[in-house]
Formats: sequence, C-alpha cells, structure tokens
Amino acid sequence: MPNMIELSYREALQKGIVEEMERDQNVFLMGEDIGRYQGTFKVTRGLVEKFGQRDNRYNLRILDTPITEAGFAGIATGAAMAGLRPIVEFMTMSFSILALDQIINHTAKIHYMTNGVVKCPIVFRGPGGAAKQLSAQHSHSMEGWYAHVPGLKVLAPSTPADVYGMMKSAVRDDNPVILYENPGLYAIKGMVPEDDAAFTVPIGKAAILREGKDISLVGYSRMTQINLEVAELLAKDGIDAEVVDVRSLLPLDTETIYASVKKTHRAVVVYEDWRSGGFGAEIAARIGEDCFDDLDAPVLRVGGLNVPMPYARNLELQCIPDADDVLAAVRKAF
Amino acid sequence: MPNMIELSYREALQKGIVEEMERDQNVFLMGEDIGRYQGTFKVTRGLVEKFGQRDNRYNLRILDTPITEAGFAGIATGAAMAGLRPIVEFMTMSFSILALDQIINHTAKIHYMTNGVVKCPIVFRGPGGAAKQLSAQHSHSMEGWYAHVPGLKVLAPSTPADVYGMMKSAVRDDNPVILYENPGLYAIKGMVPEDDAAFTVPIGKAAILREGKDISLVGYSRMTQINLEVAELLAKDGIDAEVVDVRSLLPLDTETIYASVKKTHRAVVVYEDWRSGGFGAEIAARIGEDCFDDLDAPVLRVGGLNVPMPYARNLELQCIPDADDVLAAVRKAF
Amino acid sequence: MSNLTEEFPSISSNDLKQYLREMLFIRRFEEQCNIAYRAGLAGGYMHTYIGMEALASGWINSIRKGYDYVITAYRDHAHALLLGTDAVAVMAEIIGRKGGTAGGKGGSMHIYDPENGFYGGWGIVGGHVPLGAGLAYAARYRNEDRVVLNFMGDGAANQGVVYETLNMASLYDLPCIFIVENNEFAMGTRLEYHAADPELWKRGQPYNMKCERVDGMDVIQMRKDAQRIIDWVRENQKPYWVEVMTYRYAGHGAADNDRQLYRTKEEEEVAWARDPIARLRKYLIENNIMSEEAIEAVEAETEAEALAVLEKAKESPFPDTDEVYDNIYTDMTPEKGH
Amino acid sequence: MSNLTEEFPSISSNDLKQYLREMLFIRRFEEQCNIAYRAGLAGGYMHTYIGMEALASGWINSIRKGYDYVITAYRDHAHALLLGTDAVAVMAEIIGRKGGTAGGKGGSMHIYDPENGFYGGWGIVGGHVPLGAGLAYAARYRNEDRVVLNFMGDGAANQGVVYETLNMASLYDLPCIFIVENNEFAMGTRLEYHAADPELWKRGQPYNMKCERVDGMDVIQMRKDAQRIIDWVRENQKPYWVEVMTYRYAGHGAADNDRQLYRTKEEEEVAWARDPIARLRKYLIENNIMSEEAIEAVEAETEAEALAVLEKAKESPFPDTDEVYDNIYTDMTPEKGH
Ligand SMILES: Cc1ncc(C[n+]2csc(CCOP(=O)(O)OP(=O)(O)O)c2C)c(N)n1
Ligand SMILES: Cc1ncc(C[n+]2csc(CCOP(=O)(O)OP(=O)(O)O)c2C)c(N)n1
Ligand SMILES: [Mg+2]
Ligand SMILES: [Mg+2]
Repeated sequence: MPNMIELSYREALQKGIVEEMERDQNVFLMGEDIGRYQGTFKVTRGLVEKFGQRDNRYNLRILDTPITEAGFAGIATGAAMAGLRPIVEFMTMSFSILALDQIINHTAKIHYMTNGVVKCPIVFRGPGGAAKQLSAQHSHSMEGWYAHVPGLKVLAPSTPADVYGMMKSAVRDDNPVILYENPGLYAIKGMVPEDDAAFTVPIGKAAILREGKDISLVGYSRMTQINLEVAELLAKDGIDAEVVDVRSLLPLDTETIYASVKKTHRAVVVYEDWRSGGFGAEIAARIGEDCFDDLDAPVLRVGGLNVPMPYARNLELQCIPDADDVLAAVRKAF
Repeated sequence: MPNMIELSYREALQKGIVEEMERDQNVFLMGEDIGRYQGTFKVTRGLVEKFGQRDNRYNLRILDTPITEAGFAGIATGAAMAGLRPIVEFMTMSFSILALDQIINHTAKIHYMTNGVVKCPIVFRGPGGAAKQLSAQHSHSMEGWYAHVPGLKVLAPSTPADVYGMMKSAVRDDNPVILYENPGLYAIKGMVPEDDAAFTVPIGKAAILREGKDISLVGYSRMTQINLEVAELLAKDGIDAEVVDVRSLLPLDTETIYASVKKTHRAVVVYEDWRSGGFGAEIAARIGEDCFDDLDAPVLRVGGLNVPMPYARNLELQCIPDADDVLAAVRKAF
Repeated sequence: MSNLTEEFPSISSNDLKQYLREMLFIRRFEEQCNIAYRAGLAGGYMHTYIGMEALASGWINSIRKGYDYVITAYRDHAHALLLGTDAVAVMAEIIGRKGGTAGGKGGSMHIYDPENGFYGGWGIVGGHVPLGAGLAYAARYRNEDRVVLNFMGDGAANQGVVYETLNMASLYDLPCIFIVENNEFAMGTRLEYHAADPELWKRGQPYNMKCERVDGMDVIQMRKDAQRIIDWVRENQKPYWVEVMTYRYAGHGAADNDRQLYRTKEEEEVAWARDPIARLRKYLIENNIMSEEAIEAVEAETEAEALAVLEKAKESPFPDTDEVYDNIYTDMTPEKGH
Repeated sequence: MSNLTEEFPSISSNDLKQYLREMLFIRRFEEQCNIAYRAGLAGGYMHTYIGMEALASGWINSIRKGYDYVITAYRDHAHALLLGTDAVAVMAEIIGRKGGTAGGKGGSMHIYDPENGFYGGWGIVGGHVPLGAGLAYAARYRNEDRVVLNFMGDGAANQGVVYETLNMASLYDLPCIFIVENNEFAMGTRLEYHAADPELWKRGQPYNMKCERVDGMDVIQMRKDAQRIIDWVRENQKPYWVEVMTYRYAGHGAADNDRQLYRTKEEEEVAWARDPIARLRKYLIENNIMSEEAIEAVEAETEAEALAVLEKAKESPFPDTDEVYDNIYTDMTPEKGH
C-alpha cells in the first residue's frame, strides 16, 4: 500500500499532471491564462514557475494561448501527430464548442484515416456543467457529445484519487482523451497515493462506490457525489442502494453496470446535462436493451432541466439535479 | 383536396423555399455556392436567376457566401434578431460543426436570454449523414446534437410532401429550426400539393406511415424509407409492422410513439447516426421509461456502426443501417 | 472651449456636461455593482468598465440612439446605460431579479434592450461579432441608413470568426463599425502576449476596409472621431475597423483579485493618470464650463443616484421558479422535469 | 540555361528534367484518376491538381524530403507523389483498395504518408491549417530545424481558424510556411466573389510576419522563390505567409461538370496559355536542355507508367469487411454492431 495523503480534487489533478510532465519531456500544457495567471480554476497554479519562466514571452511546456480555442486545439493536435503529448485546458468545456470541428473532425479521426500509422496522444480537459451563476453560455455539459464520437475516450472521474489516476492514464494513452471535470468537484477532498508515481486508474472501468442490493444509482462526475448522498438517505428508509460510478463514458463499462442492475433489478441514471438527449439516455437505453428480463421497474433517468442555464441562483439550483430529484426518481422505481 | 403533383424530395424542398420567399420579402437564402453554382446538391437550382442577377457582385436574397460557416451562421442569426427570416444552407451538415458555437451558444439562446423580447426566426438546413464515399469528415449525422439543445426545433422529414410542408412551417416559425435532410432522399419521388401555397405540415407531430399491430418501427429521415421496406418484407412473414415516422425530433411527439408501442408492445428504433449516443438512444430511453409495462420485449435499436465513415464502398455500406440490419433486430424482438 | 465649438460645432457645453454626468454615473453605478458582488447579491462573472467610460460615451453619443444598433460582449453595463436603459433594470439584472432587463435570467454579462437598440450583452469571446454584422445586414437589406456599433475586446480580436466576419462585411457592404476596446489585457494576458502584432488597427487592412487607431481616454476626441467614422459609414455603406486605446483599471472581473499576476502597481498608477473622468473634469474647469463646486455637486448626485438604484433593484423579487421554462420558445415550453 | 545555373546554382539541368518528368507524371496520373472516376472505380469527392503542378513541384523539391513536414487539403495527389509516396498506393487509395495509403478507408481526399513527411490529405476547408502549425510546434519544441509546408486554397484562406493560427504561429516563432494555392476559384465561386480584397498575400501582414505573392505557373521561378523562403524560415525560425498564383484547369472535383456556371471557355483558353508544363517544355527546348524527341519520349513513358499504375492498383482487393473496426483506437475497438 502506498502512503496516502488528503488532497482536493484540484490538487490531485495537478499532481497527476506534474508527475506526467516530470516523467515525460514530451508532455506539455497549453490553454488560456494557465501560466502567468495560474489558471482560472487554479488547476495549474504554480506550474509556469515550475516548468517555465514567468517573464518569458512564451513557455513551450506551459503555453499561455490567445482566446482561440479552435486554433490551439488544432495546434495541439498537430503537435500530437508529430509525437508530443499535449494536455489542453479549456477554461470551461463550454468554450470547447468552438474547437469541436478540430476535435471531432481532426483529432478523433487521425489514427483511423491514416489506417493506424499516425497516433494522436492528447488530452483535452476542463470543467463542464454549471459552476455558480455563469448563466446560459458558460454552463454547458459537453461529455455526451464527446462520448458519441468514435476515436475519442471520455473520462469523468468523481473523486480526487480517480482524477489523479485517470489524468495519468489519459496522458499515457496513445489516443485522444477528454477528461471532463466539474467546477463543483474541485474543492472536494479525498485520499490519494502520495509518492507512487506509477499509480494509475484504468480507462474503461466503472467503480462500485457503495454496494447495495435494492437499486443501482448510476452516474458520473459530480452526480456520483449526489448519488452517494442519496444512498445514505435511502439507507435510513431501509433501501440499500448501490452507487455505480461510471467514470469512463467511452469506453463504457457495461459489464459492471449490468452486473449491478442484474443484482438490484432497478436503476436510476443520473446526469447533470440536459435530460433530453444527454449521455444518460445512452446508458439507460443500453440497460433497457440488455437487462430487460432483470428489470423490476423502468430504468429511470434524472437529468438537468431542458433549459438554457438561468443566472438567478434560485432558478439555477432548480435546473441542476440534486438529492431530492434523485430521491423522487428512486421512489418512482418502487 | 388540392391538386397533387409528383415531385422529388429535392424539388419539393425547393418548392417550399420558393413559396415562402414569394410570400414574405423578409425571407432570404444564404450559403456556399447556392447561387451562381446552383447549390452542390442542386436544391437551389435556378434561384439566383429568379431572385437575383447572376452578374451582381452579390444578391441580398440569394447570398453566396465564402467558406466561413461560423461567420455566416452568425450573420444570419444577427439578421434574424433584426427581423429578417434567413434560410441558411450548409453544404453538408458535417460543416455545421464549424458553426455550432454560433447556433448553440447564440441562435438557440437569444429568445431566452432576452427574456422573450427578441425572436430569432431562422432555418438551418442541409444534408446530414452519408452520401456516397465522402468518407470520415463529410458523413456526419448531426441531428442528435441539435435535438439535445433547448431553444432549437429539429425536423427530419422522410417524404417529399413532408419536406415541402415542414420547410414552410420552419420558415413561418418564430424560433430557430434545423431542417435535417439526407443525401439519399433527394431523388425519391412522392405526391405534393401543387398549388396550395397555404399547405404546411405541423412541427411536432409524428406520422404513422403504415399501420400494424405486431411491432413498431420508429425512425426518421431516410431510415423511415428503410422501415417501410422492412415492413413489406415482414408482412410476407406474417409480421404486421407499424412504421412510425418521427419527423420532428424536437419537439418529440412521444404521444404518437407511445400509442404505437402500447398497441404493438414491441419497438425497434432506427437511426443512421453512430449507434452509441445517437438520438435513437433518447427515443429508446423514453419508451423504456414510459411504456415499461406495455413492452413484451426490450426496446431495440439499430444505428450506424460506431466508426468514422470509411471511404471504400463495401465498408461504407456496412456502416449504414439497411433493411437486413433492421430485420435482424426485429427478429430479436420476438 | 471656443476652440472646440468652432472646430466641432455639434458638441455644445451642455453636451460636455452631460458626458461628465453620464461617465460619473457609470463609474458610481459600477462601484455599486462591486459592492453588490462582495455582498453576495450578484454572482457569476461580472465585469466593470471602470477606466473605459469615455470610449462607450464617445461612440454612443454619436449615433442615433434607438435607431442605430449596438452590440458588445459581457462588459456591457456602460453601453446599456448610455443608450438609455433604465438603470434600475440593469442593476436588477446584475443581481438576478425579476425586474431585470432579462428577468434575472441573464445577469451582468447579458443585458439587452432592443427597444433602445441594444442587442447585448454576450459571453463567448468574439462570438457576437458576426451577429453585429448580421444586424447591419438587416439594415442593408431593408435599405435603411442605420449603422451598427460592434464592440469587442482586444482578446476577442484574435478569434477567427472576427475575420470571417470582416471579409463578409466588406464583401456585402455592411454598415458595421468594428470597435476594438483595446484595454491592454485579455483577462490575465497582456496584449503583447496574446497578439503577435499589438497594433490591432492593422487587422482590418487585408479586407479592403478603412482602419485606424484612435484614443479612447479623451471623451472629446473620442466623440469627434466617432462622429466622423459613423458619418462616413452611414454615408458610404461600408464597414470600418477601429482600434480604440483604453485601459482597464479594475481586475478582469469581480472575481479577479490578484492583478499583480499580470501587472505592477506602478503600471496601474501611470494608467490612472489617464483617467478619462479626471481628464474631462479638468477640461471643464480649465475652460470655465463648470466650476469645481458644480462638478462636486454632480459627483454627489450621481453617487446618491447609484446608491438609490441598488436599493431600488433590491426591492425586485427573485424570479418565480415556474418561470424557468418561459421564453425558451415563442410558442411552446420544452419538456419539463428532471 | 547558363543564366539559371549562375544565378541559382542549386538547380541543375538534371533537376529541370526531373521536374518535367514529375509534372508530366502527375498530370498523366490524374488523367487516370479521372478515367477511374468515370468508370466508377473511384467515388466520392476527387480533386485533381491539373494546372497547378509547378506549384507543389517547386515547393516540395526545395525541402528536405522525409525530414520536413508537408500538409495540405483534399487536393493532395501531387504532394504525395512529389514526396515519393508509392504511386500505386496512392491510386489504390483513390479507388478504395486495401493496398491504398490508408487501406482504402480515406480515398482521394485523405492520402497520408508520414514516413515521407506527408501528414495529409484533409477534407474540412481550412481545418488542417492549425495542424500544420502544430507540426511546426513539435519541431520547435524539440529544437529541430524542420520546416513545415502548410498548403491551403484561396477559399480556405477565409476560414477564421487560419487567422487564429497565424497569430499563434507568429507569437511562438513557429517555422511554418503558409502557402495559399490561389487557383482563383473556391468550388464555383470566383476569387473576387469570396475575398473582399483578392490580394491574399496581405492577409498575413497584421501578424508581424513576412508576406508575399509569387508566381506558381513557372516551376523554375517557383523553385527559386520556394528555396529562398524555406531557407529564411529554417534560419530564422519564424512563420511566413505566401500567396502563390495558379489556376485550376479542371472543374472543382470530378463531379463538377458545368464550369460554364462560373467561367467562360475563353477564360479557360487564356489560362491554358500559362500551362506550367508547356512552359517548362518550351524552356528546356529553347535552352537546349532536352530535345523535342527526348521530351516526347518522357511523355510516352509517363503515360505508360500512369496507365500501369492504375492497372496495378486495380489488382489490390477491396478492404475486408472485418477491417471496419480497425485502427480507430491504438488499443481497442469501438463497440461493434448496429
Ligand atoms: C470563447 C471563450 N473563451 C474564453 C472565455 C473566457 N473569457 C471571458 S473574458 C476573457 C478575456 C477577454 O478579453 P478581451 O476580449 O480583451 O475583453 P475585455 O475583458 O478586456 O473587455 C476570457 C478569456 C470566453 N468567455 N469565451
Ligand atoms: C468547412 C467546409 N466547408 C465546405 C466544404 C466543401 N468544399 C470542399 S472544397 C471547397 C472549395 C475550396 O476552395 P479552395 O480553398 O480555393 O481550394 P481548391 O479547391 O481551389 O483547391 C468547398 C466549398 C468543406 N469541405 N469544408
Ligand atoms: Mg481586453
Ligand atoms: Mg481555390
């Protein structure tokens, strides 16, 4: 067992980045205001001092970019084609919409279109979903669209240890990986291996964060934290919920998800993205298709309200799924 | 009953556009090579001669644009904010990926962000999905992503009469509408009202194109044509399939879909987009959620293979769902 | 003063007094915004215009208000106020209340007032620039003689969609003035670090378009340059690209509280010497247009007004929870529920 | 000829003979492509380089082949052939066979040959331009002295991402040469209808970057200009923006069969007078470097070679259906089935 240390999600993520940058000179970071300004969500705090010089016009390993998402996603992709291993921060995932053509039409297809000759090892990361009152243009969940695209891998860890280990796996992966964070997770704390640079968390494996026999709460990213809370509340009512943390949306570990549903015979899929057409629909559709005979109730979903995110805090809170919303769905399943 | 005339899907679409341009001076067209060059898929053939002058540097009603999808989607949106009613052609829907930030972050949100003061009546249209050997960057289905976005309406008609009537409804709608076509549909023929300029097909209503009692084949756009073919084949085996043409993905007419499933107790959802995470997942998830007790079999899905579209024709054909693929799914449902 | 009226008769002494009052009110208003933010009344991203008041004032006082179109990014309070949007509605929006310009749904970044010609209030850096050209397209289409003021930041001026738009605006003869508010910073990144050539006025040159750089810290000069350019565009029905030099005294947004990460205190002090309000104040006194006392009275009045605005805005209730589905479509609601 | 070798000693008579052979082969090869397309062997979108051969020839013969990086759009056959990609493999790709450069999965638009420094072969207009700058970033990062030839069309030169890239290429000192193949048309749209200022060489100016316009119809001049620019970029480690004037004799793609929609027959005839192959042919004869007969022999040889290439490519089988899931990931397959 390695020594463990308590870190925030933000710190654990940075620890993963730093270890990989130290291990491999080809790993570099780029994004808006990640260097001198220390990153908007401060994930990259201190890194320009560590891997560059504040006063340099630019630092090749910690590259501050102009506000040109499409352009720098493309530059990073080209660099990856030539063998570097870029980690690209989007200040928020909402802004990655501007880079979608680069990521979907270029990054994700290179290996395929070269019939396996060119690799494109690159990580795109940043916070998706609602922060706090950032309103309609800054609160998008983008993970479902990415998880729809063959050629990408998509991760959405919910704990400090997972974000640490998955960040490291993502950097080491020879394929493009989207690491999807959530502003509401950065401050949460958890135990993380302290000095085990070889530690990784595998891509493509879901985790059972709480065993239970009555219902499966299936979610990812911050919604897993909600599901854990709900499970405790349900326990008081004598309902024993299993919390399935999907962690990896593409590839999706249906084996673990199905095993849970086959045990509990009930499932609620929880996601923050707009309910209609979000990735939770895919998870629910698969369970419905492949576990039909095991289900004692319909596979229910809890998603974000189908509305542009409003600014006023009371409306915003209404839009984002919370424990009460999940509880209401669970009640419908019995 | 109006006089009917046989037209191709392409001709019917153009008829709808022309009638609306004649009815309302605020309606104009823009896109790449739509004027002098007559449109890549020739939907706009003859229109620059009708509504402009070939030799003008530019024509305000039939505007040939540079290859700058984000820019012209935004210009059209601004024009709609000021009361015009643009119809924007994307040469293929794959290229609309470059304009997603404009459409999702701007067009779709204007009415909401102005709390209902500004309207944005605009139609974005073009062919999505595979044509023939256009390979990985030119064969995207985009309808699922659009149908995920509150503030948009998304239509995917499968017949000449529907594309004619829905185009007209789309132009008259005060909200942004995506009219999703498919290259494989342009040449199909069907009867269309000849001289009834008031004819429209409502947005938000599915159609039962063939009644049946044994299984519901739920699809849209070109896949509806496949479903009709499959229904005929199944009839020979004594299976009476109902063909539900979804037509409108957003809003989605769950009432009609559910009524069909409640009658047949079985459903297969068919879509051309990548199977995983496509809009068919949403349709399947909803049926699973809301018709659980009526189902005698899991809601099955048939989608495109989860791969970037290959160039070689044999591989390409393998990727796109065909009648055999649907038949295989139907067999699994019994 | 005689110089000015001779040279530029359309600016009267009363106009100058009005500019001072407006600029003072904007500054006091935004100080109240900061207070509201620190008090937790406003949230999210909130960006003040402190130091840049002369820029919007010069431009917006040169258009036909309510007829011409104005659009900008998220640093948008000043533009709305100068166009005549009710200050209480602006403040109510900033603190997320029902009485806000967008019913509390937009917040500081998304103020709109189409009746007064204001089309927002946009959060995606560079994203609104083609919309502004589209407003000009509508004017051109209808053969009106409106012009569009299309404001953007120096950081926004790197976004590709801007150049797609310049090309089309020039191709189609759109009466659109692209105004780069060059305040020397894009969030925490200095101009020299984000623009390969910091002379942003050059960026329009390859598109067969008039281009220039002007000073945005002197409201009188700004007003003159703005009028000249607006008149030219209205007359000639062609776009124009203008870089306006200014400075952002505040942090990027209310949440930016470590400006030392990207600039020194000394630099800020030097910049404060160019404060457009102090400059106009001095001009008015030196030219005997207003006395020191008269100005102080205006200062006190605008301060009181700004305070009253916040108080009044606070009286507006939060939006009702059932409004969450409203106004997404003109004719239907999206499917409800989680 | 003596003039040339004196003035530019690195171009020998043998080089010129090689250029002629290459250009002839490219043209004959593409005529076979057209035949293959009409015969239904090739499908989708297929774009020939007929008329533009001198451009790619001049540039690619000036780099360190296999070391420097080359990237372009879908009009990519010539670039691959000039870099030394096996012609049969290129043709096999164009007709969708297993022996193609991408195993038949890419087609005409997506030829790649990274071993020879060729990074494609891209279909989204303008989309590959940042990738090319990224290749240059990798060279810069590793302190190598590679340069990148980043080709794009005149139509592509309107895409916003190009300007985002120019700014960054200049900010980060990337050794990237942006080459606009100005063939006067973007599909069916003339240059003057899509570019507000048709002098596209100006487009790099606002980014603190060297810019110029050169002639791409004279392979000797192209070769000289290319060498000069490449040497400068390799030496100075900075980007360069070059507009190269050329002409597309063919339709936009094999499916474009009504060129009268956008240009007259007369215009085409005038353009044919600038045919780069005829020009070089004339030069070689006038300067006694090759005889008419020797050239005719090369013509016959390249014609026969091109024919043989298509025949050989046709021997390659179609891809196996179970390959459809291959090489999407390095280490797994996507979920299978419909
Ligand atoms: C596409 C996009 N990327 C990033 C951001 C985050 N962001 C908001 S404002 C800003 C700086 C913009 O600077 P500038 O254009 O100079 O305007 P200023 O804030 O100085 O007025 C950034 C990076 C955003 N809103 N949109
Ligand atoms: C983003 C995008 N929009 C539209 C197209 C369709 N298209 C393919 S080539 C082309 C014309 C490009 O012209 P240019 O850049 O001048 O290159 P050329 O074909 O002349 O070599 C168009 C519009 C595309 N492939 N990608
Ligand atoms: Mg700025
Ligand atoms: Mg061209």
